Amino acid sequence: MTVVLIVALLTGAILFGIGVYGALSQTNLVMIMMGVEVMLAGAMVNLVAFWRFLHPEAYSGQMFVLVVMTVMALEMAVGFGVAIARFRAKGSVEMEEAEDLKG
Amino acid sequence: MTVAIVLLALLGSAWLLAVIEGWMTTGRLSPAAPLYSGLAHLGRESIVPRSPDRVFFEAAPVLLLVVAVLGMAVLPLAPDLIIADLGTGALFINAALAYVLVAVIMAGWGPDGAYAMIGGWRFLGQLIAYSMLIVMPITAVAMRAESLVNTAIVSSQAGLWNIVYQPLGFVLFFIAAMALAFRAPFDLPTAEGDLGGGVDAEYTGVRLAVLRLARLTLVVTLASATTVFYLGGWHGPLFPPWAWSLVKTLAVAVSMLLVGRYLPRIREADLMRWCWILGIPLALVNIIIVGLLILVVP
Amino acid sequence: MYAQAFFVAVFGLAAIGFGVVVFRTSSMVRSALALLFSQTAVGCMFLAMQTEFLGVLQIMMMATEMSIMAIFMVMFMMDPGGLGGMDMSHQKRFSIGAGVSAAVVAIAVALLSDWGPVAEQVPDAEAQTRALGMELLGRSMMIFETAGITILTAMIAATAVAIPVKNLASKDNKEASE
Amino acid sequence: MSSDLTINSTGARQKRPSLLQKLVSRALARNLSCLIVPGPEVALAHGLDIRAAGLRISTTPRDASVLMIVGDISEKMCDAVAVLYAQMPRPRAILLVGGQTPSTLPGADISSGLSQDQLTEAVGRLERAFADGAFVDSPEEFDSSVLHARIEYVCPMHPEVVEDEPGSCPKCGMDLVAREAGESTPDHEHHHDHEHHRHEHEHYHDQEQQSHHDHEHHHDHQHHHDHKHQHGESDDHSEHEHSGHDHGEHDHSGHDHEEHDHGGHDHGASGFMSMIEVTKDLPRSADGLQMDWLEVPFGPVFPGLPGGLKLTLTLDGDGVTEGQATSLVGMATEGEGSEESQESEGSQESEEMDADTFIEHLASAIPLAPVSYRLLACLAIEQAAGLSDDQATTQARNSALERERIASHLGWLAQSGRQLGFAWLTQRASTLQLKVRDAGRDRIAELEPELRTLGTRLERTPLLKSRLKGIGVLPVDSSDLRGPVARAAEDGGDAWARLWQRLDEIAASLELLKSGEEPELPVLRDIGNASGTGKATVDTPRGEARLSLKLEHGKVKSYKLDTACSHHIDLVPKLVEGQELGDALLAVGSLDLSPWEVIS
Repeated sequence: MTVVLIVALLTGAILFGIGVYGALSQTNLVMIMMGVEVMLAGAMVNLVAFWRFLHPEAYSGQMFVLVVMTVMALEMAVGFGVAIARFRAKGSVEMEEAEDLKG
Repeated sequence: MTVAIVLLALLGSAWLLAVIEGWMTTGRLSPAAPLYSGLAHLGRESIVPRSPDRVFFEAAPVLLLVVAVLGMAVLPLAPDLIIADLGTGALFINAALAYVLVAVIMAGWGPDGAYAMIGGWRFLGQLIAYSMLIVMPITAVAMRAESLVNTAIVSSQAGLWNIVYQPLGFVLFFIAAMALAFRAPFDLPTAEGDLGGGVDAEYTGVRLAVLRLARLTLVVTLASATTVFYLGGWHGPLFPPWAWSLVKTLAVAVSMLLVGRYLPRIREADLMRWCWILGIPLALVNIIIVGLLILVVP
Repeated sequence: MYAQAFFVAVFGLAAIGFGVVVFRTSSMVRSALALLFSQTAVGCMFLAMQTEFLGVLQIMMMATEMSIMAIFMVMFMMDPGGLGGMDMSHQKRFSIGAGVSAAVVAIAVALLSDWGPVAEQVPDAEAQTRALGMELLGRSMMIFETAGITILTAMIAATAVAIPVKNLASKDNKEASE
Repeated sequence: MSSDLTINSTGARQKRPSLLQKLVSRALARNLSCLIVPGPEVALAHGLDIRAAGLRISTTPRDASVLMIVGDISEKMCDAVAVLYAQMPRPRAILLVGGQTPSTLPGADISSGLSQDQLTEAVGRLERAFADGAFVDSPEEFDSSVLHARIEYVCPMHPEVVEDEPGSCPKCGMDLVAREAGESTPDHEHHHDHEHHRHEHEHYHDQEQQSHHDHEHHHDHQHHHDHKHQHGESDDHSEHEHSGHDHGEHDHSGHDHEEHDHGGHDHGASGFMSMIEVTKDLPRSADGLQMDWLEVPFGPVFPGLPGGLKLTLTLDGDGVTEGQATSLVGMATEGEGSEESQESEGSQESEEMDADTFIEHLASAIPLAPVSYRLLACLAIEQAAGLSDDQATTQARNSALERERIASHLGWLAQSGRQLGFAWLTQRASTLQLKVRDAGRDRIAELEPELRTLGTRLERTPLLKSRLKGIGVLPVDSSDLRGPVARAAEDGGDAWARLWQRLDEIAASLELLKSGEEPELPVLRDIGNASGTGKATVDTPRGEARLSLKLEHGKVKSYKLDTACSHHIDLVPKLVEGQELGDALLAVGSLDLSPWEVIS
C-alpha cells in the first residue's frame, strides 16, 4: 500500500512543481492563476493521499481538501474581479505592464 | 448484462424521442425515420471546417454522448437495474452534467465559426441560470432521503413521491433540466433564428449523427434523473419496476420535447434575471421547506 | 492494491500531462481546458484512492470553474495571447529552477520519509460521506461556516471590484495625475 | 432535367464498394431535407407546401441535401447560392422550382414548375435520383469563381511587400504569409483581419470556405490566431507568421526569447509586445471593456430573416454594436437595356414595355405581394389611359388585396415563428396561409374562426409578451413609416405592438372580405393605344406603395416606384444598435421587410 501512497505523493510533488513554474513564469494574470490552481491541485492530491493511507479515521483530512477547493474558488472569484478591474482601467492584465504595482 | 439492458433502454428511448421529434417537424409518425436518418447521416459527407480546432471539434459530440451515458449509469431503472450504484450518485449526476457545458463550449470553439462560437459562449453565460437550479433541488431531494445514493433516494419516495413532497423543487429541476439539455424554448446555444444552428451549425454527416444522438440521450438521462428524484423512480402498482421507470422517463422526456413546440424562445437576459431573482431564492426556500418538513414530520 | 496503484499512476500521469499542456500550448481555450482535464484527472485520482465524495466534487466543481476560466482567457488575452511572436512568459530560468527545486524537495520528502504503517481499508463511500457530513457539521463547523462566509464576501468583493466605475470623469482625472 | 435520374457529379459522393451503399442511398432518398432559396416564406407565398411534398425544411446548408431554388433569383443571390451549395455535404442536389439555373451553379438536377403537383412529382424524381445516383465513380469538385479569392503573399513585417508567389521577404527574409487579395490592408487602425487562416485551404475539402451562409469569413482575432498557432506548433519558423497582425505600428522586431529571460523589466526596449498597445485601439464595449468586435453576416439565406435580406452586424460578444441591412433581391435595375436610376427614390427608365408585360414584370418581381403590385400597376396604367373607376372591378380587386393582406400577415407570422423557435406558430400560420392564399369568399368565411383563434392563442402564449415587449422600439423621430409599422407606432412601436397590429389587420380584412365582392385577380382593362401619365397608390400589406408611370401608345415608357420597405430598411441600423443579438434580429424581423420591395 505504501507504493500507492508514494505514487500519489510523487504526482502531487510534480504537479506542485509545474504549478510553481507556471505561476512564476507566466506574465498574464489569468495564466498565473492557472499556475496557482495547479499548485493547489498538487497539494490536494497529497492531502487526499495522507487521509486515505495514513489517517482514514480523521475526517478533518477530507475537510481540509474541501477548504482547499473553497480557496480555489475564492482565488478565481477575486482574481477575475481584479482582472476585470485592471483590464478596464489599463487594457491589459499582463504583469509585465503592471508598473504601477511595483513597490 | 445490466450494462447492456440499461444501454438498450437508453437507445430505445432515444429512438422513441427521435420518432416524436420527426413527427413534430414533418407531421408524420414514422417508426423507421430515425433509422433512415441515421443511415443517411452515415452516407453524407462529414465536413471539417476550414480552420478548426481539430481536437475540440472532434471531441465535442463524443464528450456530450459520453456524459449523457455516464449520467444514466448511476440512475436506477429498478432496485438492482443500475450500472453503478455509487455512494455519491446524486452528486455524480451533477458532475456528469457539468461536462455538458464543457462539450458545448468545445463544440462552439472547435469549428471556428462565428455562430457556433457565440452559441458556445452563450451557454456558458447561462451557467448560473441552470446549474444552480440543478444542484439546489437535488440537495433538497438528498436531504429527504438522507443519502446521496440514488437507489436510496428512490426508496425514500416509497410512500410519497417527491413531486408531491417538494413540488417547487420539481418545477425548478424540470425547467433547469430543459435548459441544460438546451431544448426549446431554452435552445439558446443552437437557436436557429438567431444563430442559424449555433453550435450544431458546422457539424455534418457522422459527427452530426453523434451530436443528435447525444442530445437525445441527454434528454433521456435528464428525464430519467427527474423520474428518480421526483417521480418515485420504479415505484408503481401492477407493472414491474423497470416498466414504471421507463414509462415515467419517457413521459417526462416527451413533455420536455412538446413544451418547446408551444413556446417562443426565451430571452437570454430574461432567463438569467428570472433565475437569479426567482429561481435561486425559490430553490433556497424549497430547501428550507424540506428541512422543516423533515424536522416536523417524523 | 496493484490495481489501485495502477489507476492512481495513470490518472496521476494524465494530470501531469495536462498540467504541462496548460503552459505549453498557446491557445487560451486549450490552456483552460487542459487545466480542466488536469483537475478532472486529479478528481479521478481521488476516486482511485477511494475518496469518492471529494473526487466527484472535484470533477464537478472544476468543470464550471475552468469553463469560466476559458472565457476570461479569451477576454483578456485578446489577440496576442502568446501569439504574434510575443512570449508570454518571463524569468523562465528562474521559474524552471523554482519549479524543479520545489518538486525535487517534495519528491525527496516523499521518498525519504518513513510513512509508517499504511491503512489497508477505508470505509465505503456512503459511510465516508456520512462521516464527512458529521465532521462538517460537528467539529469543523466553524471552519466550514467561515469558508462559506468567506466565499460570500469574496463574491461580493469581486463583483464590486469588477463592475464599471460609474464616475468615469473623476477616474480619468485620477489616472492622468498618476 | 436529367433523364437517367442521377445527381450531377458535383453533388454526388465518391462511390466505394460497399454492401451498405445501396441501403444508405435508399436512406438518403427517404431523408431529404431542403434548404430553400431565397427562403421558405417565398415558397409559401407561391403556394408551395414543402412538407406535404415530402421534403423536410432545413435551416442550414450543413444539414441539407437538396438546394431548392424557388423562382428566379438575382445576380447577387446567385453568388450566395453557389456558396450555400458548396457548404452542403455531399450527396447533394439542386431542385429548381420555376426558375432558371443560376449561372454560378452546375445544371439543376431536377426542375419543376411552380405548383404543388409539379413539386410533389419532382420530389418523387429527386428521391429516385438519390436512390440511384447518390454515389458515382468520379465525383467532381464543385468549383465556381465566387468561391475563390486571389491569394497573395505578404510579409508580416513589411506590409509593402506583396508577392503572388510564396517565398521569403526580400527585406527581412521572413516567410511570406498568404492572404486573400483585397482584404485588410495592414495600416488600418483595427479591424477584423481575415487573412490568417487562409493558407490552410488545401488541408480540407472544397467546402469549408465560408463561415456559414455567406461567403465572407468573419472570425475574430483571437479565434483564428489561436488555431493558427496550433497548426504552427510543430515547426519553428511558423513563429514568425504569427507576428503579422495588422497592428502595423507595433514593434515586432525582437522575438528573441533570450531577451525576456532576465526578468524582462525593460520591456520598453525589448521586443515585448505590449497588451496595452494592442488593446488601446480596440473599441470599448458598453461595459467599458476593450474587446474585439466581430463582423458577422446574417443572410441572405438565414433562418431568422426573410430570404434575400442580408444583415451585417458588428457583434460585441452577444451584443450588436452596429448593423446594416441590404437587399440582394431588391427591385434592382435588372435587364431591360439602359436603365439608370434618376433619383434615390428608385425610378426606372426601362425600354418601352408592353403594359401587360409591365404588370407581369412588376408582379413577378415581388413574390411576397404580387397581387398588390399587380393592382398598383393596373391602377396606374388605367389612370394614365384615362379610364374611370368601375365599381364592381374595384371591389373585387380590393377583396383580392385584402385577401393577400391576410395571407401576407400569416406569412409574416410563420416567419416570426421560425425566428422565435416557435414551431407551433410557424406550422399553424403557414397552413392557414396556404389555405387563405387563393380561397374564395366562402372559404375564407369558413376559415375565419381558425384565424381568430390564432390571435387568442398568441395572447395566451407564455413568454411571448416578455419576448416581444420593448423590442425594436422605433426611434421617436422616425419618419416615412408606412403600413402596419406606422400604425403600430402609436401603440408603443415595439415588436409586440406590431404583432397585434397585424393580427388586428387580419381581423379587419376579414370583415372587409365578408362585406365585399368575391376576390378577383386584377386584370388590366383594355386601354387601347392610349398615352398619358398615371399615378397610383396601393396600401400593400407592408405599407403604401406609390407608382407613377408614363404611358405612350399603350406602352410603359418609364415608371417610378416607391415602396414602404425601401424606407423601412433604413430603420435597421437604429433598431439593432446596442441590442442583444436575439433582440436585434427580432426587431428587424418585426418590420416585415420584404427585400424584394427594396428599391436599390
